[in-house]
Amino acid sequence: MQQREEKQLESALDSIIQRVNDLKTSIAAMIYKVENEYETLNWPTFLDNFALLSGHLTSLSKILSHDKCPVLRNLTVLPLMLSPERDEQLAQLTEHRVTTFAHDLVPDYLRTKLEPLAENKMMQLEHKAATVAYENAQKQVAAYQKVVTHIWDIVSKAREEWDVESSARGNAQQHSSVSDTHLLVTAVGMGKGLKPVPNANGQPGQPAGSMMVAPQGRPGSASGQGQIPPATQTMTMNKAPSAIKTNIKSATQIHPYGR
Amino acid sequence: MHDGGKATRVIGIRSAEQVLTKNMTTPDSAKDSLTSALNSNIIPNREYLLQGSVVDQYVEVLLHRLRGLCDNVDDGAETFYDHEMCFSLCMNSSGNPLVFPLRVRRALDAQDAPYQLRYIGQQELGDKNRPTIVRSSIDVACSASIVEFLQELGCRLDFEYTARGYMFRKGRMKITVSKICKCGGGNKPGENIELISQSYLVELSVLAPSGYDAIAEDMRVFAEQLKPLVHLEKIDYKRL
Amino acid sequence: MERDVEQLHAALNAVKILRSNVGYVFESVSNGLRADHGEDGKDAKFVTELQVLLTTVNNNLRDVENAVSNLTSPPGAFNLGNTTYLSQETTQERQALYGQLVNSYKWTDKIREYSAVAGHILQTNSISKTYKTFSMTKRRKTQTSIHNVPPDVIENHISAIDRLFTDMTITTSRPFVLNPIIQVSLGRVLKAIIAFKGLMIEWVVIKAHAESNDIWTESRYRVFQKVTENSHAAMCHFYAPTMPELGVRSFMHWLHSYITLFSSPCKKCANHLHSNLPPTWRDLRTLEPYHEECK
Amino acid sequence: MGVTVLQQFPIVEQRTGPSTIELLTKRIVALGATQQGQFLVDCETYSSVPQLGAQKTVHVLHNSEQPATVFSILETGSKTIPLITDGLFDLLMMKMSNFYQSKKQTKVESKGPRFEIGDFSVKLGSVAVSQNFKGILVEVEYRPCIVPAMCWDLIREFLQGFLGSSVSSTPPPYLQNKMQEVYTPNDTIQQYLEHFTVYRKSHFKM
Repeated sequence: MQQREEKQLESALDSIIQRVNDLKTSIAAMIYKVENEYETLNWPTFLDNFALLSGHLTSLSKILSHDKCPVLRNLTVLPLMLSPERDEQLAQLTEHRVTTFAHDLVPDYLRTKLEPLAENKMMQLEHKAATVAYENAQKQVAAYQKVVTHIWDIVSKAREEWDVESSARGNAQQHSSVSDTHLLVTAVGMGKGLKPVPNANGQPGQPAGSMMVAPQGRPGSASGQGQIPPATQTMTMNKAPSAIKTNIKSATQIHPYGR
Repeated sequence: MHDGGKATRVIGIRSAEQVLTKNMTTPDSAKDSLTSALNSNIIPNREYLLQGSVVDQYVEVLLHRLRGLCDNVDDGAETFYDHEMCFSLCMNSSGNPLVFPLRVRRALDAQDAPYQLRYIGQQELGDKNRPTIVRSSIDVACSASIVEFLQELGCRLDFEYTARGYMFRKGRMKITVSKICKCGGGNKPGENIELISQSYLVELSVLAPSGYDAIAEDMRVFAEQLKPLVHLEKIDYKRL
Repeated sequence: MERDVEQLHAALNAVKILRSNVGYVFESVSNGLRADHGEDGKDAKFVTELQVLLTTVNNNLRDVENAVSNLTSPPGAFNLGNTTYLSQETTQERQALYGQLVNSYKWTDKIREYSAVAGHILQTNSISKTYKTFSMTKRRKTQTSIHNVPPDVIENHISAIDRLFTDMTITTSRPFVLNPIIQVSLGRVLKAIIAFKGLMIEWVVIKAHAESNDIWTESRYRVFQKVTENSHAAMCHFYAPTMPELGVRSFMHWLHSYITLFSSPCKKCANHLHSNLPPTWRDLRTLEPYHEECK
Repeated sequence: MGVTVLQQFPIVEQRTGPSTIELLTKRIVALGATQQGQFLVDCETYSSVPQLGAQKTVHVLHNSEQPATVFSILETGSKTIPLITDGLFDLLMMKMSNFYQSKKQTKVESKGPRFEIGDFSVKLGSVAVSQNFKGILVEVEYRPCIVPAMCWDLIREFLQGFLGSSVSSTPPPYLQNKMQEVYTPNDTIQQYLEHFTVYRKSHFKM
């Protein structure tokens, strides 16, 4: 039982050390970058480094809060021996940051409480909180909550609007319709849908005319395309190779109203 | 395509006194000067064209954008209201039907503007690399007797319509946004107006002498700026 | 006064010469020895050059002193009256007032001078056209009424004239607020552009219908140039300060007779043309057409 | 644009065209005119091809006085329709060559010196039908006036003073119907066309 716990502790400590080392190297890399590449360093890569750091921090805190991690709080570190002499092994371990394990350094390094300054500050705040009356505190909390919900509302509203706008921008079809374009272009170009009702005296050379007339009113795109006027057929058939040079000739050959 | 009477108000008759007074040489015959103009390729007889449409409720957005993009920023868009009549001269010569299309356009909102006679040739779509339709076009300002003239010449009125809308200018480019209406019976436009679509026709065109293909690229770039409101494209209406 | 100014100018001139010559001295000193002093005895040459220059400066200085001693010192400070306080004005937009004040003073001064000259000339050459025969009180009254007439009165007169002839149409514009410029179309013959000053006709130009409405360019057709000349004569003839309305009315009557400018022959020679012009003169009383040479 | 009267000038037997022009030039210069360049009025005639049915004729005229303008006159037999266009109409007529063909040998032109004297402008044109000299047309324009009725007498007096008794005392037939109307450049063209038609007929008679 104890052995298992010990093993667990060991592995947990190993992984923690690994994470901390990762964190350390990435901090070092960042410091190096700031110091040496400050001329070429751009904001996005700097932010990327931050993201890396925060990733490491999250994974570290994950390990610490993991189930299998033994409750470190319950363990104590006991300095067995203090000596004012230089300890080579320690120096190597700490990259020459800590050379002696002496009585003046140990309390700082093995401290489990907050830093004295921070501790002071915390004390002050707690004291202040304790003195505030309950009703007052309640009021403040309510006001604070109100502000937060209000901002939340604003943000979500704006988001909704953006969503609608971007979706509206997404379908461009709303602004123009292909069938309308075709309708207008053929109307202006060939008079489709614009021709008067064929005159009764029926000029010779206009037999196709009556068939060309589109249905009255606004012809839907389906009917407009479904009905292939005979003249269009002949036109596409006659659509001569581009070798035709004179405009008159080519125009006459493909003109739908010819005989 | 929308060269309304208003769009190109060229008054045909100009006094020659200033031109001629100091010129002691025999004036060239008009034919000669036309031939030389043709040879030196300065007659704008090619039209580069892109077409598209915009649904009625978005036309204001488009106009707003055009106002920003085009040259006439300060005075806003110029409006026009034109009546276009499309004639054709047909005959059968030894089995071959010959058709010669002619269009007459006049400004209904500016009665003193000259009429505009127009011949539009065959469209050339070209391959994918060519950004616009190109077609030959001859624009002639003329007097109001043109309608009777054409009718007596043997032309037949194929169809007619009115176009009412806005015109913009951007360098050499002309952008028209117009509502196309069918003319009611009779020769009185303005009565029995019948809309043919719930969209505005949008056209981007340039008249240039042949060989000015660089302008087509400019037009493509400009058309790109109007997306996705309007998709200006090469449309072969003869295939539709 | 005149002499003072002259002397002042002379003194200023002397100072200017002095300054420029002193400039030469400094220039030469700062340049030091130059190549054109040559090799031999260059120091001596330089020194002589300096001496010459300094002598000129000395002479100039003497001139300046002479000129200054000739000057009479101004008798105390100028009395600017209340305008002195203007210089103490602190608000930004009013600081320019002093300059404007000086300008307007200059103008009034000039006007005074010119009107004195004009008054002198007019005194020696009396003109019958003026209203000398009228009594003093009447003159005062009419004098104000011809130049300074309320716009609606002018408007009434113009529209009355407009109604006078059917083939004469009048359009009015007022580019200079009170004083209208009217454009008279006389049938299809010509148009006249007439500028008024109050009820007095100030300027007339006759043009073809196709020409611009600009009042200062004359017609490019000789016939209208001639008619313009004649109408200036008529304008002076019909000038009646005491009865301005009648003057304008008679001028319009006379102008209306040009409706037959091209169609009626000369009363005297019975021809249409004389030196390629139709009869451009209309008799002031009978309104009969004459060639300029036949009248 | 003032009122213009076009007048045929008879050529006396012993004179040639150029010498007659010279004579007239001397006369007008003696009157005090200065030469202001040359002028040219030409006319080309297109006829419809038989397939289009009843024969129609389009006369296309240019006047150097209005160099950017093309005047066309369509004759259908019953109607005469004038059309005024800008210069590119010629290009359109070329395109229409399948329907309307020009008869080359009927090209008529009148060209010669142009003078100004006072407000008159005078043009002495020698008329040629397909390069053959046919006669002389004198054009007199009185520029300040726009209504023929008002200045006909005046122009007639000028013409008689300059051309002598060959000038009739009645206005040209074309103008007689339009005496009270405002004169337009098209009226000048119509007068030229009338004269050209006469010359052309005489050309084909020979």
